[in-house]
Amino acid sequence: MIENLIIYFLIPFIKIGAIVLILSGAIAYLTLLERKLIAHIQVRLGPMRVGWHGLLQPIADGLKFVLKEDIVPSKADALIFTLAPMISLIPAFVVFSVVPFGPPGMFEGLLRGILSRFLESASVERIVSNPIASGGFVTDINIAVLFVLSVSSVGILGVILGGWASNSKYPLLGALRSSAQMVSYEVAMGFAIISVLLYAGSLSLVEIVQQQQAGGWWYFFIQPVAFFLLLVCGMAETNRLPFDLPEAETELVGGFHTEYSGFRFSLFFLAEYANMITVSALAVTLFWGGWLPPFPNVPWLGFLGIIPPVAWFLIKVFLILYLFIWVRGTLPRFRFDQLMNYGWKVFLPIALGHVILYAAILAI
Amino acid sequence: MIPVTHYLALAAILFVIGTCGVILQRNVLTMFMCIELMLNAVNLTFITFSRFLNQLDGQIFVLFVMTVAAAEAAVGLALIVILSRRADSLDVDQANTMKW
Amino acid sequence: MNTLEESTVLDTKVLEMNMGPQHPSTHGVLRVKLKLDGEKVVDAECIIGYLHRGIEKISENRSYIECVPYYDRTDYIAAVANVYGFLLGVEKMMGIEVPERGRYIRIMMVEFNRIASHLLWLATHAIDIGAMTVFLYCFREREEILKLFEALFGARLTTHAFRVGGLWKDLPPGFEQAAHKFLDEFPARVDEYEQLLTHNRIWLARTKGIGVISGKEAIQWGLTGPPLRGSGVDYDLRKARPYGGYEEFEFDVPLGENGDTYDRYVARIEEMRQSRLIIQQVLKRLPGGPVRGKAPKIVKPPAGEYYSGTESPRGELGYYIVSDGSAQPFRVKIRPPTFIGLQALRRLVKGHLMADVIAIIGTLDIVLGEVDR
Amino acid sequence: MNRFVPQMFTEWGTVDLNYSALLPEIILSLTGIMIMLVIPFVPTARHVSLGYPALAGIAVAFLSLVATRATWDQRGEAFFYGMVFQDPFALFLKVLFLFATAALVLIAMNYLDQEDRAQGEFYALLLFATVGMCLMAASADLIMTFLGLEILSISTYVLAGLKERERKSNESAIKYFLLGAFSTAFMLYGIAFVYGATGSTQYLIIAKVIPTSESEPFLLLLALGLMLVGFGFKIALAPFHIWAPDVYEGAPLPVTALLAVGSKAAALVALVRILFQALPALSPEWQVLLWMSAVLTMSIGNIAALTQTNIKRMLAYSSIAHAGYLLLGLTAHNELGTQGILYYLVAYALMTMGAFAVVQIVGGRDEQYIQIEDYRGLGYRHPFLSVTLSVFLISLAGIPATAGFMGKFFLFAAALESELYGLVFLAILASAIGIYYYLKVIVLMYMGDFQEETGTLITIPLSLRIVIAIMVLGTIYLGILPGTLLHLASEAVNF
Amino acid sequence: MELIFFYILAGILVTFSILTVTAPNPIRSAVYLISALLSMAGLFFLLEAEFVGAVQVLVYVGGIMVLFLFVIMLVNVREMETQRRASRHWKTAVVLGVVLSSELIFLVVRGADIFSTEGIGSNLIVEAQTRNTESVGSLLYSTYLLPFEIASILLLVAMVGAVVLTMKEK
Repeated sequence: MIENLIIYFLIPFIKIGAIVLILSGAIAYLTLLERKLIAHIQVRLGPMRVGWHGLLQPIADGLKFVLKEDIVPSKADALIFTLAPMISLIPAFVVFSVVPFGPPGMFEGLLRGILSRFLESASVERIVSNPIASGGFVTDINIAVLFVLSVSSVGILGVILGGWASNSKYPLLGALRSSAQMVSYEVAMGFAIISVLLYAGSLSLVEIVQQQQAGGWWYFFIQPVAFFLLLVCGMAETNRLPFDLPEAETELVGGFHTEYSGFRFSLFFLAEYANMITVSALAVTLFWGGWLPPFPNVPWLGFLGIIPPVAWFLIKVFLILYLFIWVRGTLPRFRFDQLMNYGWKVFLPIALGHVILYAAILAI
Repeated sequence: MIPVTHYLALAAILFVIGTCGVILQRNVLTMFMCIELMLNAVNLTFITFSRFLNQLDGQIFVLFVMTVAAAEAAVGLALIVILSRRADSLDVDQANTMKW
Repeated sequence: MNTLEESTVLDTKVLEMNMGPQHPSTHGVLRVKLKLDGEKVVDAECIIGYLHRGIEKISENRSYIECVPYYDRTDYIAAVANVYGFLLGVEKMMGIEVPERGRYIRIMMVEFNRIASHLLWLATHAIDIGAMTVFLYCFREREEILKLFEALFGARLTTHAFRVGGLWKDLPPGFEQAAHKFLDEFPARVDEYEQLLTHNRIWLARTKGIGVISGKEAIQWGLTGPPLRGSGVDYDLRKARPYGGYEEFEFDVPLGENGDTYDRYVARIEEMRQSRLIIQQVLKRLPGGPVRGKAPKIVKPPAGEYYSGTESPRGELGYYIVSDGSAQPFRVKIRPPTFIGLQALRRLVKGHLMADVIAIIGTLDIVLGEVDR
Repeated sequence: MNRFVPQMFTEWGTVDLNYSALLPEIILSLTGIMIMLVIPFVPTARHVSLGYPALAGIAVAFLSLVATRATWDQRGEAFFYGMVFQDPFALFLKVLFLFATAALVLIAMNYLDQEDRAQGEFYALLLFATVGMCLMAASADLIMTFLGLEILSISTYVLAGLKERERKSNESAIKYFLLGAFSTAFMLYGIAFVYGATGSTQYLIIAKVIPTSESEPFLLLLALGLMLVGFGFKIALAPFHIWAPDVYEGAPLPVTALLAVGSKAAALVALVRILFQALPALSPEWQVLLWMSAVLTMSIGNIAALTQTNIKRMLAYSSIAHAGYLLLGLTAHNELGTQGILYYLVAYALMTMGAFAVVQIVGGRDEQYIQIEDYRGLGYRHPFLSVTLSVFLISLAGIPATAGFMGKFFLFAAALESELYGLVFLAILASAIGIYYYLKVIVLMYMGDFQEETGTLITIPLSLRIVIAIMVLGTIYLGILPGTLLHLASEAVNF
Repeated sequence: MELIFFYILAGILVTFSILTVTAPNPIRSAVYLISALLSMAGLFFLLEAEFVGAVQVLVYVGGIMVLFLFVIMLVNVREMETQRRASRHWKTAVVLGVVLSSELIFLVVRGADIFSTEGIGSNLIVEAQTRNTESVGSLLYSTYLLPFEIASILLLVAMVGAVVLTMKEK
């Protein structure tokens, strides 16, 4: 009984708490990273005043958001207006419950060390051998990929509802754009993921990584096209330049969050960056071998194992995030119809052809 | 184990709520949403039976029902869009150019 | 580019939308009333006057010399060029000769101003279309020019650059070196912008075929400057009706072919390069001597009417000055190039998408201070 | 690398993928897809002529049926893991549907030409609707019936709304759609209970399982009721018929013909299969329900038709009434009844389609001449149209020497065989009322005082002229010499 | 434990369904319906149909309801917010609803007795439910191969239909 309690309640709660805390911090510093990087791309310094090289800037920003006046436009639909930011933020966090940060059994030693002080060794072993307790993830479900896709599709609703509830024309246009855009790109993204699933033969993210380990190759080397598709569609799904049409500040002022301010705005803001991290984590897990070092089975690269798995994972996520920011510093924005054209007439056919090609290769 | 009747009763309640909604509501969009609710009640019934018959066919059914629901949504919403272009109202009672 | 038909597939009623007067991309307080069919623009109406200060009327109650600073404030982006046009007119009326050094320095500063103005245009145009980085790169170069302005005029934006008969004072020491340094670095910088934009597929998709206007129609709408030349009409006052000594310098007038946003963009980029060439020629041939000719303390032109047209960065800037022989102008009518150009906006945006409205406003390079006066 | 090989690859050896059972569906689908692919390359003025490839596709589908005729006798055996039948019943109906669609395509060509509409998709959707009908006729599983019905319904929802310029069309499409989706939900709920009660959705298995369960079949009764509601909507049986007149009136005429003939027939035969093949054990229950519905349907249809001034609406009510007659065959639940249904369906298709074809031609652009009054003096203006329309109306009224009479005769006979005297009496009464409004039109055409030329000059394309002529001949032929068709039908009824 | 979950989910489901039906404007209805659909997915998980549950969220919430919201915004519902609701009918509706549901529940509960006998359908027992997705997949590609193909035609028809309907006159 107590073992089950520990396995299914205590440890997951600790992990969830840790992820929420770490993720919030990561998001906060992702914004700083973005500001600094873009600033340096644009030959300026970025935030410098708060803390050393602006290191405390995110905290100051957070405080500012929280302390600002909470404004609900008088003609807005107050209930939905309030709900929308939460609808978009919560799924962004929920997704992380299935993302494997590290291999199963990652916390084995740690758990054993702590628990052996309180429990007898048999039950300690029972707990430790359970992957949910000792793995580097909150949970490992056998439909994890579908779970990620479906939960993140809920997040779209927040954007749409927020745009509608503001009762203002720019947000409405932003919401219209985002609903069309996100649905369109989700299709191509799904196909990009399917071609990975063909190889992995599982919907569990942990197992997909393990398959890459067994194969000795990251799927990136087998299916680079699918990776880029996922990345591009991910940019579209997270409203990043060059696909940031729902919020295109120079056209729609602020798009769906034009009427939002203060705390509610910060929720949208957090959600956007959380989604960025989600997409990066998904791309890393599916294509870059998750927690694996490069070429995990090549013996003379064994020294790479010195770096712990979690660090590998985080490094790779960071690299992809860096790419996101870099693109933002470089490219102009698409127009709406061009965006849809690309989605339906370029990415979708490529993704479809890709799936068919790889399915054919597999069948032979 | 939850008795099968619980699920079936729940589905029945949902189905009736949906039916009442279609009869009660006058807005085409809301009526359509009530129909979606009814379809979901059907899905729940299928899944329940599938679970208690211990076979997966019911789940396959649900997938087909979802397919059909999506197809109907696409066509139905297209019809609603063109109706709203012509008429200013989506109230079915005002859609009465023809007598019975 | 024929994607507009498809984008109109799912639209319903006409949505009326106010763009501005407070909007990030209307470059000031322009207000455009858009009628949207989905995202497609059915009609657009410009509403102007939010920045009207009555500068023309004020001029009637000021002496000619007192008028000059006001013209800094019509087109504040190209203040030097604006003052230049007015002073050319006054000097012509009075028959005042400007010494050669003064003339050369004036042309140099006006061309610097042209570069600065085009840089600002490029910066905002790029950020309108979503390219953030070019914005700051352009400001980096513009900063150098503004520093030169500060050195010579003592001010950066509203410079009150010139005086009747020439300049207030000669170039400060070190100015020429600084100018040379800037001019040497400048081409590489322009290449950098072009690297980011000219061959960028997204940029091409956003600018090619957008806001197309034929040369004939451009003339009919009274467009001048880059918008006209982008449509392939070779009309530059510096060549067509040379003034102030422009005939002494060699430069090309860049022309576009299709008259779309992209061509206007290319024309302006090329114009910056040509301006640099002019300045280099000026610096090379800069004669000695005074910078200011003989001019009376009180300017009292003889009664009569005079029109002075110059090529400002934005197009033909005209001052129509009527004198009744007193120290104050009887009437000054300004022909601001973008006030005339803005009327073509409705024609240009019709049938395009909302995002293109931003690009087209950008490509017209309007300055509301000038439009409203 | 761990390659994921789905089980299906290993199991494919044993699959009974009998594609000959689906040949017409496959050919029609491919034709529809091809038509849509070529639409962008066809100039708008020539969209009408896209009907020819559609006709060609139908012809090929028909030929494929003829070629594989020998294989269509596998009674009581379902293919594709028990999803479709390849029996004479399906063959009979598929041929009927193909001919009906061919006629519809011709009517549609005339319609698109008259209305000057560039909508090549019209034909593609017609073909898809036919695919749906054929699937319903051959289906051996509730899920196939459901999917076929949905293909049919969705195509018709779209077709009904295609006159987007006209508000009437929009409204009728919306009404049809909402009620259609509503009834779909009922039908699905019914299917769910069938599944729950029997653990399967295949007709043959259901029929096998039902007698074995001892307790009272509450779930099945519930399922039966819900499914009858669903099908009632689709067939427009009273009291679920209210949508029909509006939709028939508002929809473009070829679509009205499709709804009146195709949808109705397909839903009816699907119901025949479900009731006779899957749920024969429950026949006492559904016979009662159908009895009541038949009476209601016949009387409401005929009585409401009396007061109509719009010929489309009148034909709509008349088609409701005819659905009532068809129910007689169902209620009878004997071999003669099924034969009668098949026979009557052919007759009904001929005369209704013919009548709608004439109405389409007379109606002209934007359906200006659609009131019954507009037919005043048509006999003098256009003898061909009026003679043919008279034949169709006489047949619809059930006057002897026409197909309509023979069809009714067989249906009534079947009902008498099952000792449904009351029902037959009411049916005869209802058809007697019917004669009045059919004859009213004929009287108006010939005996109405001939006024000045009101209608524009009517031109009939040769192809349509031939089709109408064939229909007239068919109507008369079936009325006088019913033997051949009856023989075919009697072969078809053995499931 | 399971029962508690069931009652929570059922409670949410029924509440939001009623709200869907009675909401003053379509967008509220849509929001409530989304909540109802999500809790429905929860019930699916409870019934060990996790694949269908995930697809339910993906298709209904991520697809169909987004489409609904899109159309609601497109036809600009706010202008119609003041439209009357058919309040005169609501008492009848409640009565009807209660009667119908009790009838249905009675029939269903009586009918569901058969499950105690455990005889039906045992001929079709499928392998263990642990690999739900895989089992659903192989069933879909074997027994239900034909319906699966037919469904693709259905979707094609729907897609063509939606495009044809909303396309403006050429």
